[in-house]
Amino acid sequence: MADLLNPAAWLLVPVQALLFLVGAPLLAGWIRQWKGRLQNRRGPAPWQPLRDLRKLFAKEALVAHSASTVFRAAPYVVFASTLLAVCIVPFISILQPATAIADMIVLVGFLALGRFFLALAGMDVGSSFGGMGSSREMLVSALAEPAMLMAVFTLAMSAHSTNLSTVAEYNLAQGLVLRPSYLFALLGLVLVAVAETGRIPVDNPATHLELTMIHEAMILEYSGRHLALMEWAAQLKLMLYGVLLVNLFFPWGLAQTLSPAALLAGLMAVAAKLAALGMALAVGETVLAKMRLFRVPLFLNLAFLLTLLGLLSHIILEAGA
Amino acid sequence: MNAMAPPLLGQSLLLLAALTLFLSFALLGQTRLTAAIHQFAWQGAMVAAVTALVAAGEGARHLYLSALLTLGLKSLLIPWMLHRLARRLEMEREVERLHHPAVLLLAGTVLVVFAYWVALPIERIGGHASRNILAISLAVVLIGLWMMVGRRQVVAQVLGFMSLENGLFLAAVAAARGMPLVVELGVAFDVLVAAILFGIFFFHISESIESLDVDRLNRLSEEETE
Amino acid sequence: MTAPLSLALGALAAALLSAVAALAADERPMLFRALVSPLFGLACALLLAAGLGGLLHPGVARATLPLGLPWLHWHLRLDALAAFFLALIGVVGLAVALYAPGYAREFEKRESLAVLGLFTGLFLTSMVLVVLADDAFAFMVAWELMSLASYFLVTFQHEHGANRRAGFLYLLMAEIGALAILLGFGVLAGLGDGFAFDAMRRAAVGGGWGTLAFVLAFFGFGMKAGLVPLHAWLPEAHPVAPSHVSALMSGVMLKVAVYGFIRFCFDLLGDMQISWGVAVLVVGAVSALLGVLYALMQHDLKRLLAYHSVENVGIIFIGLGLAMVFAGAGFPALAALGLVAALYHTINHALFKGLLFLGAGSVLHATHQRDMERMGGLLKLLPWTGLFFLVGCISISALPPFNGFVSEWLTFQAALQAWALENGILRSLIPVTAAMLALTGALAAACFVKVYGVTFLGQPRSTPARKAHEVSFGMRAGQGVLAAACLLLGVLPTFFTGLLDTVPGLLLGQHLPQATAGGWLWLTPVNAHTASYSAPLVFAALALAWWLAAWALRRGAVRQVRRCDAWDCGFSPLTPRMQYSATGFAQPIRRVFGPLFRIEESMSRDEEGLLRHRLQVHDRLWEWLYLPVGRAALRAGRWVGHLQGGNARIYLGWTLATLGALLWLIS
Amino acid sequence: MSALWLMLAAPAVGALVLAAVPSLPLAGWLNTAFSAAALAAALWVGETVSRHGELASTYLRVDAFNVYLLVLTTFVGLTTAIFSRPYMREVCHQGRLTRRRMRLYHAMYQAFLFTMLLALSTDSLGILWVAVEGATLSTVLLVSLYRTPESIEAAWKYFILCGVGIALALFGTVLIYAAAQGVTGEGDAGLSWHRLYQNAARLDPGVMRIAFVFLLVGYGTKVGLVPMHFWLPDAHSEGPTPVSAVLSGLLLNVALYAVVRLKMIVDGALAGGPTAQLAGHLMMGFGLISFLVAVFSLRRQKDIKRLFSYSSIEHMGLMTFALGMGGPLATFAALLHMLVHSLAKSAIFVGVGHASHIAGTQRIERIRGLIRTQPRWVGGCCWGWRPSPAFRPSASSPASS
Repeated sequence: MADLLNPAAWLLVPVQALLFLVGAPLLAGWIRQWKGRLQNRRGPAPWQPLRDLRKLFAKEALVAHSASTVFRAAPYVVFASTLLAVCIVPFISILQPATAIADMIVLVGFLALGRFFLALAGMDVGSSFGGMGSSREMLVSALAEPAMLMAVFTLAMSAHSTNLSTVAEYNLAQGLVLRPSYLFALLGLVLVAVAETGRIPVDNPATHLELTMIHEAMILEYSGRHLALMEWAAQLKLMLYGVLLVNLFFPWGLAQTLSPAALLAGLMAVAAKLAALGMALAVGETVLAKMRLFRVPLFLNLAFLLTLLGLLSHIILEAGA
Repeated sequence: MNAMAPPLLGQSLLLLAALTLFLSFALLGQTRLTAAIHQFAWQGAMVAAVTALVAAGEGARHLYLSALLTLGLKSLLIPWMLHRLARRLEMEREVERLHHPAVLLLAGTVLVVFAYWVALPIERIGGHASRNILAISLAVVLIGLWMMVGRRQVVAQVLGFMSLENGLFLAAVAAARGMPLVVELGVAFDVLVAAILFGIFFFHISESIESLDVDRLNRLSEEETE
Repeated sequence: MTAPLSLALGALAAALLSAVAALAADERPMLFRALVSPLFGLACALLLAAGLGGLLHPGVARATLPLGLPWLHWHLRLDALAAFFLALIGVVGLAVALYAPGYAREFEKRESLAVLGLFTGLFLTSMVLVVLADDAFAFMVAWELMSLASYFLVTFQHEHGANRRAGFLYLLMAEIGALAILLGFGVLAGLGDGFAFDAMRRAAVGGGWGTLAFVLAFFGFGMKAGLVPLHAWLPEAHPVAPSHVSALMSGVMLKVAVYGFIRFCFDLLGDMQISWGVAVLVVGAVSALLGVLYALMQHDLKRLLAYHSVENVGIIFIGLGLAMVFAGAGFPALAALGLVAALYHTINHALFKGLLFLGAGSVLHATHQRDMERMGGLLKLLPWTGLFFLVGCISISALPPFNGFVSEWLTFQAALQAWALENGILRSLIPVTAAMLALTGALAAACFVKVYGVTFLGQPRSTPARKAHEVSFGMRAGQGVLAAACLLLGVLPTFFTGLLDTVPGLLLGQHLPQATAGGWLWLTPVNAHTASYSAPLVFAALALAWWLAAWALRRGAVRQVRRCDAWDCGFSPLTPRMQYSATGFAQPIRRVFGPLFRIEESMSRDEEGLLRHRLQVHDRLWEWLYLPVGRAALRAGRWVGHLQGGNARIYLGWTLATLGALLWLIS
Repeated sequence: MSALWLMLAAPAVGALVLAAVPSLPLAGWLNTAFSAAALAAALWVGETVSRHGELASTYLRVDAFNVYLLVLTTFVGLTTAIFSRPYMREVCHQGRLTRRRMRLYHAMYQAFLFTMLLALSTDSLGILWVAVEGATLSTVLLVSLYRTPESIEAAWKYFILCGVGIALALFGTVLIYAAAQGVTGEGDAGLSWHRLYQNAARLDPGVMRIAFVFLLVGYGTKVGLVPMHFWLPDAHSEGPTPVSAVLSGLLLNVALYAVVRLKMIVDGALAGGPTAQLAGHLMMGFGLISFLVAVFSLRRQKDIKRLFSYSSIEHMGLMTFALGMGGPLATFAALLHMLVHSLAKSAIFVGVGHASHIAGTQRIERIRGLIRTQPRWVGGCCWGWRPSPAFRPSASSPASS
């Protein structure tokens, strides 16, 4: 915890948060644009989501008669917890003091907290769609969380730490070694990310056919700034998973000192990696079709299996590492 | 009784004891009621004779009294009562069908052997004679019990019980030259009362179930209460 | 250290007094509010003081009660472990004491307050005695008293046949468990010299006998703690008791069972064996998972909470199992971590389960409903209860920054140290149990989204739910205390881990190396490099982020919100019947985990031609374990019945046979 | 000494007097009075014993062990007598009994008390036997008092089984006497319990082993040890309730008392031998079997009096186990349990008689909701049910020590 006392490092935290806040809509827009291109249409500009957010913030908020305070508090809780989550991942620099405040497990906890209130909000209005969305969301998350933690454990057990920046540091120090455990963990985490962020093939962010929605069904009743917060939180979550994938498994380029140059380089590297990831995701969403809800468990079981394999192969093949 | 006792005495004792045993075998196999009662009376007489002999041999005065008690109770009073009952329940002619008489008797012999085997370790009391008599009395006891298990007719069961008591008396006399007088009297009293009660029960049973077959006494069964 | 003990004895006296005072409460309900409950509360306050005192100044105090047998008086002993559990009993009891008077009002007409007060007092007394007992004799007597008092509380409303059945099942299993514990103590006492715990400690039984004793104790205490597959009595018995008693039973009595297990295995038994730890670990994990799955299928509020007790006890035993494995493998520091995690979850579960049961009691009080399908929208009618219940839900779902999360985090940290073990099997087994724990946590979250969403959110589903009213101040205060405690333990974990640290110091002779090395702000169970968690900062940051968002929007263009109807796809407006029901909410999970349940589903048309859907989800363990055992007992009974066939000759035959057999035996 | 004679005289005289008294109400009162006299005398005895430590004559001997049983017996005798007066009057009014049988009942009740007290206070094994047999004979007619086929059948089985058992016990007694010949000499000394106890070491182990087997089977039949217990549920369930109460509350205790006394001698005789623990182990075995079988029968009983008679077997098994185990704690627990069980069980039978009287049936499922109508009775029964769990720890803790 040497860098705990480093004010510059602490200064990095809000900066990174801001970068996230801006970057998340951009990433979403980027993916949307690429999907458009792949579907032979000119997709919207990458900064379209930012425009949407601004518009939504300006609109008045409608709240159903039957909604209670939970409904109005939920967007803030969801947004706050997601924001905290993004504050504790090493984004552009490994020197990320906030990771000491909360480690990987707390990260999972933050996401769970957000989801908890999201689902409550879905049930609050008392329309059948919200309940349906909440029910499905909780199923998906319940199945995704163990897989997520298994992947986390694989990293944690090889780095002997659950501190994210420590893990990234460790992997960076290791250099590029082909580890079956990491391969499995990576694949598993990708699947989890897809499920958790409600992308195809688990959920379709673009759909508005009630019976197929998961995430959209929960926020169906939201409007105005509440909706904006919800959307923003969702985009943050998407980007968060992206950053986790790229920075934990491919930590190259992360700044190891606090010199402006290093930081800038780190930013560039991350941006490049995320862009690549975004394209890959767009491709995936184009070629795949959304699956039936009751095939999702199989999908997630596969994820769990992969991560478990990762853990076991770490323990058996790379024992003591 | 110790070795100084004249051999004749010991032999006659053994003879009587053996007769007692034989009689309980006869009882075990006997299906005709009146005959059974007679045999039982004879057994009582045998026991009384043994008692008297020991009394003579040992010069133990109080044994004469117990001999008299035995004679009076076991071979006169109780048989007489049984006869009266049998007549009043008109069942002198009654003959009980035994299912497997051979098994009954065979098991009896097994019991005798068993009794000897059990009595073997008993050393310190008196001489061999008394030990053998003890074994015989044990056999009589077991056979009496076996008779109660094997015979379904109430009177037969009572006879089994009584001959079991005969075995006890025999043991008391043979092994310990009789019990102290107070006990003797108490025992005799109890036996008497028991006999009377048996008499009462014959009537109750025969009027509650129109027969004296104990296998009919099975209202208080817990089978299939589920 | 003697001061805490005298405090505890005072608490005993107060509890007994309240029990006695209750006897007169039938005619004068006033007495119940004015004397019985205050005495109860006093007892609990004393217990809390005693417990904290004992934890702050670790040490051992002894006393002897002139009770029991003339030559075997009851020995009492207060050490760190006992102190911890006294504090636990105290804090939950305090809330219950605040809550009880208001709740008991509705019994005033129909039921006997005397019975309620008497047995509640006895219940408290017996639990304190169990914790304080220092010889097997006192322990068992107190244990039996505990079972019996709680039995009478379970059958308090004995008009309902269901309650009587539940009570019978409870008593039966409690007695069986007690017998097992007794035999366990018997083994220790037999190999040691006598029933005093000191003698057993000296004997330090290990090896085969130790394993036997462990198995017996694990069975007995596990049955009382409600571990799968011995949990069947729990979801029957806890819901039918009066709610504040359910809070005591679920929140405290199960913990007393945990106490017994810790005392037996960590203190009295000899050196730990890895295999024991593995057994505890696996059983704990299975209990946690099955518990939460069955809980998801319930729509009776209190029954659901009871099943969650099974789950949480499972989590506690996971922690204990880890501690035992590490202790057996010779890593006292890690064992201490596991133990602290388990203890932390113990107190946490006591707090939030107590809170939830009190909340359920308030709902029951307000709506006279236990079936969630008939509730809804209660948050508007019972704002305070709703708020406290929400706190309980977040805590039990192990979400930051509340207390449930801290203990699960510690448990995960302990599990993550598995790489230290040599044995590859263990190294792979422990993370898998950790994954089961994760699944459990996620499912618990799902379950409480269902509970809160169906009960407090949405629109009322029945008239009573529409007519509900907020409960009296005392009842709210009782819940408030526990809710505050939940937040406190969630935000200041370093302080409490520091307190708990004395327990492993007592049992394992090992403190957490540097749990609070980084100061009160940083919780670093192993070391700063491995993992760190700063709950206060997290809490602050969460508040800050919320405030920022709100503040930013406050300056936004449009302030006010407009109320309107919910989106109904343009058809007729939504009715409460259109809402998602609890059953519907759990349907996907029911379908995914189908094989674990015995599901009876049927559709039928009733006379008006309306479709009726009937769904019953049963605990498979009934048909796998309990029914066979029951049938076996029945067969044995029938066989015994055959003995009593009614034929005197056969009876005589038995006598003869016995005689012959015995003579044969001795010759 | 005179206290002792008085205590024995009270019921003896009572039996004779009540046999002569024709008037029913008077008989009821007399019955109570004589029982009360017996209790008073027993207390007096207790007081003297507590002062002198022991009270002995040629045939009688009261020490710390049996004095408390004496007081207990007379106490239960009194309480049951008090209950039986109105109860039997009620029964008589219902016309289930004739006056003659009521006379029989009262006389036999006193006679039974007399035999109990004699058995407890005597020092001679022979008289002990006579008394226990006398107890059987005096209660047989009480069991069949109603003259229903069931009651007659029950009485017959009771009579036959206990008769045989007792006869076997006599055989054992004879063997002991025989073994004692060379040691204590002939005559009453040979059966005097304390003489035998003093010289136990010099008795022939071989004989004593066989003797104990016969005695255990014999007196065990009256204790109700499985598999000699078959008479017990029948007799308890068919007889009039006061009789069930005294049978279960007193007779079983006395039989167990006899077994214990004999065990002490046999232990002395076998001490140091290869089978030193024989007696204890046999008792533990029988106790365990009885306990298990009783437990299994308990859960399928529909007749409430049968139920409680099985619970008597269960408790007796428990006590036998504990006594067989020996050791101060176990013995103390067993005696305590005996005390509580006698009081509770007689109370319960009284209560149950009351209940089945009200409900007009002995089937449990028809006896319902009594806690509403008869709270006091239910309270009594709850108290009666208590002992089994409460004392189980104390009774079986030393199992392994």
